[in-house]
Order: sequence, then C-alpha cells, then structure tokens
Amino acid sequence: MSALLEVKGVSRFFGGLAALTDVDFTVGKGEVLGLIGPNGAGKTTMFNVVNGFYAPSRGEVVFKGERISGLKPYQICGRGLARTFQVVKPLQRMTTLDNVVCSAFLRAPNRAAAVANAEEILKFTNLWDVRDTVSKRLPLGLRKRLEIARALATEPDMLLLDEACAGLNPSELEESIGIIRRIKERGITIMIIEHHMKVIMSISDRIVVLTYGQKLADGSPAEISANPEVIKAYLGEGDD
Amino acid sequence: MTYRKPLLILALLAVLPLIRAVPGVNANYWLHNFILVVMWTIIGMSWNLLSGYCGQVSFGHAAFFGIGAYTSGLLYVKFGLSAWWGMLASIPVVGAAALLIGFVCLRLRGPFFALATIAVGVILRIVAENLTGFTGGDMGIMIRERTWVEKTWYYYIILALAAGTFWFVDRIIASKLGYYFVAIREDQDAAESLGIDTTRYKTIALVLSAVLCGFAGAFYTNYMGYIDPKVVFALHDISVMAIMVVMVGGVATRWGPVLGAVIMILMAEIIRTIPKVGTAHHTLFGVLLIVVIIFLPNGVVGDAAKLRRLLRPGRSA
Amino acid sequence: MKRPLVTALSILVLALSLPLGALASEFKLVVPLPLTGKVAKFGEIMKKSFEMAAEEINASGGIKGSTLVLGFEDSAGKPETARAIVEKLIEGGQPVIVGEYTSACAKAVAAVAEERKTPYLVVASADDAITQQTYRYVFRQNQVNAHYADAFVSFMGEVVKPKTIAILYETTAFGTSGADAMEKDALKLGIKVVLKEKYEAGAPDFKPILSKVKSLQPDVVYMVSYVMDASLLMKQIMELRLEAKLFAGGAAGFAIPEFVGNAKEAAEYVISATLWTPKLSYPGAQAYAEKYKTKYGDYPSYHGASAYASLFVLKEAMTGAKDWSTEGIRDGMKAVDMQTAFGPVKFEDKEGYQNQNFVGTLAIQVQKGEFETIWPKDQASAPFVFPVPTWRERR
Amino acid sequence: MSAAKIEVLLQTLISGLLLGGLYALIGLGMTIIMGVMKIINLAHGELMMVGMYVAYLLFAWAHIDPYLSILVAVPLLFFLGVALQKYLVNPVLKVDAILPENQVILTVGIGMVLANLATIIFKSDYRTTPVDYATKAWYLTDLWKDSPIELSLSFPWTVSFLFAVGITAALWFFLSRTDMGKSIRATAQDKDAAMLMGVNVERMRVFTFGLGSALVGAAGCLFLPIYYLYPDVGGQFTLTGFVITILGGLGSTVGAIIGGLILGVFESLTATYVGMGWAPVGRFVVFMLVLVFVPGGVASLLRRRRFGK
Repeated sequence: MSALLEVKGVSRFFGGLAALTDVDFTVGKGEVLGLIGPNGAGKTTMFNVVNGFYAPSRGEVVFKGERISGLKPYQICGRGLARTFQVVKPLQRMTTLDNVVCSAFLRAPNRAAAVANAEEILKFTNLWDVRDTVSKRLPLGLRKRLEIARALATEPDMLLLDEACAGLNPSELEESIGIIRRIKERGITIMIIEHHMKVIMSISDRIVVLTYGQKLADGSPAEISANPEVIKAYLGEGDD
Repeated sequence: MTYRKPLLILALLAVLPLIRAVPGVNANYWLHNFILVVMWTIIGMSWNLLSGYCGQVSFGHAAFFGIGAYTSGLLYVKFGLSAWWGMLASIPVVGAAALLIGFVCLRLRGPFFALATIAVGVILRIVAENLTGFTGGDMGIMIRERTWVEKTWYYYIILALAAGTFWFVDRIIASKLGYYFVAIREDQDAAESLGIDTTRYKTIALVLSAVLCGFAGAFYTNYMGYIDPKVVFALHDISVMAIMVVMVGGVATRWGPVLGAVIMILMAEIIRTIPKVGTAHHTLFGVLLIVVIIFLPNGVVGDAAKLRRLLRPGRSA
Repeated sequence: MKRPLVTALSILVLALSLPLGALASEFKLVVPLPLTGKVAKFGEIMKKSFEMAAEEINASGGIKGSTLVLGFEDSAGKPETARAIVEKLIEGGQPVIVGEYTSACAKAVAAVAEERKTPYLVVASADDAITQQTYRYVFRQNQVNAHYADAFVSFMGEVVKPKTIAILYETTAFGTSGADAMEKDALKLGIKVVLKEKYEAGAPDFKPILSKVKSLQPDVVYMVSYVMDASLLMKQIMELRLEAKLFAGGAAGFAIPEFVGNAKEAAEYVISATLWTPKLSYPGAQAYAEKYKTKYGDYPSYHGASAYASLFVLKEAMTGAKDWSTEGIRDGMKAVDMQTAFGPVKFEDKEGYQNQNFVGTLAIQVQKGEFETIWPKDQASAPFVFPVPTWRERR
Repeated sequence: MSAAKIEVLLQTLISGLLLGGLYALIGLGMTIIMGVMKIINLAHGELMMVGMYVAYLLFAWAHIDPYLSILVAVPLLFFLGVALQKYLVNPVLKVDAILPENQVILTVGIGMVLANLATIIFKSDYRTTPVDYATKAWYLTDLWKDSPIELSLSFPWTVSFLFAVGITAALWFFLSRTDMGKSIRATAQDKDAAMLMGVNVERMRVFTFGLGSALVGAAGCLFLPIYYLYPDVGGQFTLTGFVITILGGLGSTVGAIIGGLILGVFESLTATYVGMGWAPVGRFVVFMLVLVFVPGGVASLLRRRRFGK
C-alpha cells in the first residue's frame, strides 16, 4: 500500500506552547486511519496543519508525493484533500442542496453539472429529503452529515473527518458509520478523529494515538487496544 | 429565477415620465426624485453585492462613487470630452482603484474591514481636496451646460443602467460566483477549506461592486453638473446612506436595494416636505430608521413574512 | 412580496396628487435654505431676516397690492435636495427663486434656474464661478469672493504697508477662493506671501501651524474661516504670543458676533473684510440691525442683511416688471438700481461676471469688543487703531 | 538648528501631547464599547455633543464651570447610555440578522435624532462658555527671562489634559482592580467564556454602554472650554474615536491614551512640517497601516513586550 499522505516530523507551537511535537505517520491509499487521543492531545491541530489552516512550525506534510505544508487551505482542497469541522460550519442561510452545490463548483464545469453532482451526493448521504431545508434549521445529526456531504462534493482523494459522529443518537450513528464505509468503498482515503471507541475500532484499518502532542502508538485496532501504554494514557482514564 | 416580475416593474417604471401629461403634477420635481431613487437603487445593488452577498461590509462606497464622479468630471475639464464618456472610462479607473483598495483592506475581517473602508473614503476626500491642480480642490468641477434640460433622458439612462445592474447582479448571484460569495459571508474558514480562494473571490466582489457604484457616480456628475469632494466623497450622505438603503430594504435580497432606495429617498423627501414639521424632519426620519431596524432587522424585504404577520391582525380588527 | 410595492406606489400616487394652488392676492415665495446641518446657523439668520423684510413689505402694502407670503424649505446643505426644492418651486409656478447659502447648493440651484429660464437671486453664496457661467437668469446681490477683501486690501496698501503676509484658509470653496484672491492682491501690492496653507475646517488645535507662522514673522496674518475656527485661531494666536503688525480675517467667521463673544480679548484689534456692518449709513441698515437685535438678542451678520435687502430688491424688480412672468421678473431684476440696507444694488456685466452686483466692501475692526467700520474712510464709524499693541503690552 | 526652529518643534510637541490627551478621552469611551460589544457606534460623537450641551446649559443658567459640570454630565450620560443600550441596542443585537452590522443603522438613527433634537431645542447657534481662563497660559519667558525661545502652555488645555489622564487612570483602576471591571474585561475577551463563568453578559453590556457614554460625556465637558458647540459638532469626533480605538487596540485603556498621544503628536508634526490640509490624510493612513500590520494596536505591542521579557 503506497502512502497517500505523509506527516514528517511535524511540530506546531503557539507562543511558547507546543501543540504538536515531531509527529510522524503516513496514511496509505484507500486506508481508514483513526486518530485518537485525550482532549487537548493535538488531534484537531493536526487536522489544521494537514488542511493548511496552520503552517507547521517544523516538519512537513506531503500529499500525493507533493509537499503541501505552506499552501493555503483552498489550494490543498483543490489538490484533493477535503475536511469536515468538529464544530459544524454549514453555510447557515443556504439550503442543504445549495451548500453541497457550492462545494461541487470546485470541479464542475458549469452550474448544471454542479447541481447534478450535488444531487447525487445528497442521495448518497441520505440527505435528499431535506435538500430544500435551510441548513441552520437542520438538527445537529443532519448538519454533521451535511459536513461530510459538502466535503465529498469537492471530489476528494482523501477526507479528514473531525468528530463527524459526536453527539449523534444511536440510529444516526449507525447511518453515519454506513456512509463512512461506503465512502471508503468509493476508494476515498479517510483520516478520522473520533472519541467514540466503538466507531473508531469498527471502521479504522489503522489507528494513531496522540497524547500531549506526541505520537504514542501506531497500529491496527487490535494492537492499539492491547497496547498497555495506550490503555494507561488513554483508555484507562477514558469513560467510554 | 424568472424575469416576469422585474420586466413588469421595469415596464411600469418606463412609463413614469408620462406623469408629465397629468395636469397639476410637478413632473420635473418628481422625475428628479425618481432619478435619485433609481440612482440609489444602483448604489444599493452595488453595495449589496459586496456586503449583502459576500458579507464584506463596506463603509466606504463613497470612494467608488466619488472616483466615478471625478473620472467623468476630469474627462470634461482636462480633455474637453463629454462627461458621458466618464461612464465608460470609470470602468478601468474604478476597477483599478478597487483592486488597490482590496489589496489592502480585504486582509481584514468583520468590523476591521468596515473601519478600513471608512478610512479609504475619508482619505480620498481629503486627497481630492488637496490636489488642487488636478481635481480643482474644494472649488469642485462644474459642467457648464448639461446635456438635456428635460429629465426624461436622464431618467431613461439611469433606468437602463439600473435594469442592467439588476440583471447583472442576478446572473452573478445565480452563478458559481454567487455561491462562493455567500459561502464566504456565511463562514470564511469553511469556504476556504472547501476549495474557495476567499481572497480572490472577495476581490472580485469588491471590484464588481465598485464598478457598479462608479457608474452611479459618473451619472451623478452628468446629471447634477457640479461635484466637489465634500459632496461625492461624503461619509454620511453616500457611504452610510448606501448601507441604510440596503439594510432598510433587505440585505442579500433581490428587491431590497430597490425598496430601500424608495424608502430612503422618496420617504425622506416626503417626510422633509410634510407641512409644519420644519426642521424636525430628521427626528421623524431617525425614529423611522430605529423602528425599522428593531422590528425588521433584515429589512422590509428580508422580513416580509414578519411584516405581513405584523400587519394582519391590524387588518382583521 | 407584492404588498410593500403596492403600498409604496399608493403612497406615491397620493403624494403626487397633492394640490398646489395659491390665492390670487398673495404672492407665495418659498425660499430654500440650510436649516439643519453644519451651516444651519446661517440659514437661520437668513430666515429671520427674510421674515422681517416680508413683514415690513406687507405692512407697507405688499408688492403691487399682493401680500408676500413666505415659506421655507430645508435643503440641509445638500445639492440634490436644494435642486429638488427648486425643481418643485419652478414647476409649481413660482416665477423667481431667492436663497440658498452654500456655494455648492447655489451652483446646483443656478444650473436649474438657468435651464428653466427662471430668475434666481443669489443672496449669500460667494464662489466666483456662480456668476461666471454666462448665465442669463442668475443674479447675485452679494459681492464675489474675489472682491470680498477689496476694502481691507486698500487699507493694507495705504495704512499698513506690510512687506510679508501669511495666509491661512479652510478647505472649502469659500476658503480656497478667498485665499487665492488675497494672494493675487498681495502680489499686486508687492507683498511677499511667506506662507499659504489650508486646514480642515473644525480642527480643534491650530498651534502647530501657528508656531510655524510665528517663526516666519510675517507682517500680516490673514485668515479665511467660515465660522468658529476664526475665534479659535485668534485665541491660540494670543496664547502663543504670535506677534504681527496686523491680524486680519476674510469675512464670514471673523465678521459674526460669535467671533467676539468667544475670542473675547483675543479678538481685540482684529480687522476683517466684510460686506456689511450694523453701523453702516445705508438707508435702513441701522434700523434693521437694531430691530433684529431687539427681536433675537444679537446683531445679524452680513448674510442676514443681504437676505433682508433681497426681498426689497425683489419687490423693486417685480414692481418695475411688465408682468410677473419669469421673463418679466428677469427684466425687472436687470433694471434694478436702488439703495438698500445692504447698500446700492445694480446687476452689471463686467470683469467676466454677469448680473453681478458690485457693492463696495468694508473693513471692520474689533474695538473694545464691538465691530467698528474703519475703511473706507467715508463709511468709518470709528478711526482705525494701528499699529496695534503687542500681546504683552495688552496685559 | 536655529533657536526659532527648536521653538517650533518644541511648541508642536507640546500641542501634540495636549491634543493627544483629549483625543484619548474621546477614544476611551469608544474603545470599551467596541471592545465589549464589537459594535460600530456612529452616535458616539453625538453623545459627546449631549455632554457638551449639558455643560453649556449649566454654565448659561448657573454659571457653573464646565469642568465642574462633569459631575452632572457623567451620571446623566451614563443613564442615557444605559437606556439606549437596554431599549434599543440590545434588542437589535439579539436578533438573528444576516449582517450583524445592522446595528449601525440603529446608531445612525440615534445620532440623527440626538443632533436634530439639539437643533430644535438649542437652535443651530454656535455656543461657547466664555470662561475667564480661556486664553490663560504659562510662558517660558515669564519663568526664565533670558530664554532664547518662547514656549507657552495653555491653562485650559493643560487642565483638560490632566483631567483626561486622571479619568484614564481611574478607569484603568476600575477595570483591573474591581470585580465589575474584571467582568467587563472578561466579557470583552470572550463573551461565551464569561457567560460560562457566571458573568451576566447582558448586564455588562448595558453597563459598558453607559460607561462609554459617560466617558465621552466627560470628554465633551473638557472640550467645551477650548472648543465650541453646535448641534452637528459630533460627527468629526466619531471618526477620531475610531482612529484612537484601533491605534490603541480594541478595549484597552492604556492603549487608548497612548494611541491618543501618538495621534496628537503625529497630527501636530504633520501640521507643522507637511501642511495642515494633509494632516487628516496622515491620520487615516496611520489608521489603515495599524489595522493591517498591527491589528491589536498599541496594546498588543505592549503585551508582546511583556511576554518577551
């Protein structure tokens, strides 16, 4: 499996504080990588570095063999790397459909193509029924899914999902897991942050554990759940 | 979007000069006011594009209005051309100015952008006052003879310009640009992460908006025949007025600027001329503004549903 | 969606159908003035003066038996609004326009009046350009800005004989043209202009620029200011002990009662150009000034006097006119040659101006807190004080 | 450098500092309102105008010194501000509008009504309070007879300046040492966090608007002896307020006074050495440079310094 995304020795400082220190890992093509760690471990910061909101203070991020750290978020998105936000950021006063159309414009040659693409994605993510609802009126579960739909509409090769399942009720959770699986079936590589252990264990091919901005472990779900350090640092105090 | 309603309204507006035939009506007076209303509709639509749709609230549209007006005036004074050429010439001039202004101001977000644009408007006014050799300074520019005595032609020109602007903004909003503008307004970070080059699209919005506003300025020179820095670069009477026209009418709506211009210009004029009110007309108008914004925070069009709800019990009683 | 539009349109229709008739034995004259905004003060002085004149005219039988009925509309100093008002008046059949204050508004009104072939009597707007447009229907009763300082300049040439002058002026059309005119006059007299600088009207602090003036040691400091800047300038000049042979102002801010009221002892001996003073020997001038003072507590400025006199000029023009059509009144206006409280009024075409009244100007000096006319000598109400004592000597 | 040139430079600097102190006071009210509420208040100058009329009235009726009338104007403006915030601004801030800037219309409306009411009540006359000390000044040559240069220090300007410094110090003390002040600062920094910590954000906003109005009212009283008054006097000071707020850093009292002083000195130097007509351009160019390059204003520079050490 060739690496699609390589994170090489990435550190990120804020003022004097280190949010990430020398983190290395790779994500293989077609893989689902789970990124876990206690609160404040630097998971979202890692996403922000990969996605281009922050430039790494040291180290670099390589995507499809090209160095992308230092590029702007929109340029990185244009190269096929899309993300969702932990705190959902829908375009509040747009309808669900328009939200997705907006993203679809990135690759669509014209409006008709963008709409067609968006409609397909809404069906794929089971949002078709609420396509005309203004997105700020959607319940949280659907807004979370809209985040995914919007990211998908940019036709990415890789998707960063930041707690896309947090705060969902059990039936919504099932649905979202199904959607993530189907995204994987489409051949899209996924990196996912998730607190929900059941979710992360069931969908990840591999897991990277961060604590205090450093990589603690890297391995298959089985390896991770058996790793005593991880259990001590994370699972032990976790209440999941 | 259909164009039936706009065309119908345009047709209605196109026959307005016929009020000339109605006995006892001050046709010239009303046409003057209509011309101002239509001119403000354009300024409003221009502001709406940048601030309403793209969310970059400008407090400095007088800058573009003034540059447009001075382009016209200077062509006349310096090159002896008809000031009408200013309409054409203002496109590159205002566009270039907007690029430069955007380069500086669009790095800023929210209220900081707003404050920076206030400064731009004021700086341009003072520069125009000080470059006496070039702009004529405070003496302004006077066009010796206006093209027509009758207002009909002015009215049709500005109406055509407004119709064009309406159509243009409509097309923009329905296109990819429109989606991107609104995306930037709603959440700049999300937009950026969805592949939108926010700086580029904000600049596009600014330049388009500026050029439209510049047209209004160039028209103003031709129509009024006199400009000076304090008039065309006015903070309160142009920049803030542009904001009020759109906000009272309805931000990010098709008809907001139109209705806003009607309210802000015609209503202001009608209130001004109510007998016995005298100088208190500002108070009346100020109270009207306060009431509108408290009860209809998204403007008359934006809160049309709310307005209807407010009016309904009144009607049944 | 449709309802607001319908409402707006019905309001419109209603407004359009308002009747605008007038009674036969009345002559209704509506005057556009800035009654709100930054220059409202002058609008108010003029309004009061117009009212006083109308009262007097009506008491003596009106204009050819018709009662003069005055109305006022507030232009707030905005050219568009001024134009709207005048469009309405002309359309409504008012055959003559009188009023407005700022030059920007007067230019807007003049252009409309000329296009509509309706006579317009400018009362207090000074910008030279207004009567330099080959307009046939625009008359101006007050002197053009280029000549505002004539009397002062002659005083300077004959009495002060300075070698250098510093000119400070505010960034308005009035300030700019006043300063330009003074620069030309100074050149003619062989006076060296050591500094000519403008300032943003309304500034609170002039000390930096004044200390620069101080270091240049000019013989005369000449300042052109609309309103209160004048008193601030003098107060700060006194505070800095900026010494010059003479401090002088170019009318407006230096010739209103507030100047002395605010600057107090700093205003003493300051000389200003003006078009009119309450102590002039023109027929009716003192009576008007005293009446105004009893009624409103203060002497009027020359703006008021000009407004007051303008209605008598209008009466004269309309009495002499063959009919009260626009053309008739225009011809009547052109034929006016009379004495007023504002001085002689006659509209001439010369020096590139049309229909311009070249009334002689005056120089006044603040003496013991009062404005005294000092120049020309035949109009003087008191002898001039020159040389003036230094600030230190005044303690 | 000749004596005359030194005199000009020193006199310019003195004027600049004095002017800066007054500017700071205008900026103070605005900086705390903008800091806490992030709103653009275009009625700021009009509130100052109200303060000036209060001082004027007290002077005209009872011959109370404008400086003393601060004691009346401050509470009066405070309540006016509280009322405006409570009944007009807060309802508008609460509604969900596409652009939060719709509050601007509200402040424009308020400003219009205030200025127009002043025109109706007081006429458009120019008013002043002709106090005896209006042109009083201290002179260097009075103190030192043989001084080669002459410098003057205006009495009313100096008094106003000292008041401004005193008020700033008191405000700084209030904001950094009292619970109420700390709550206000918390609200300014992070509204949501403050709310979680149990700060009554709405009450803080009301109080802040009152405080800001009171401060600008005080500025009005201090300006009156050296300036003049008419109903439309406010507008230009609103702009000055913006410049100082940005120069000093949103919500920073110390920033406001330093920003005010910088602006005062800068303007005076431009007036002397470039030309007074250009001084306002300089003001707004500096304003934009700060906005773009030092978005936190002077306050952020100060903070950086402190962390660096």
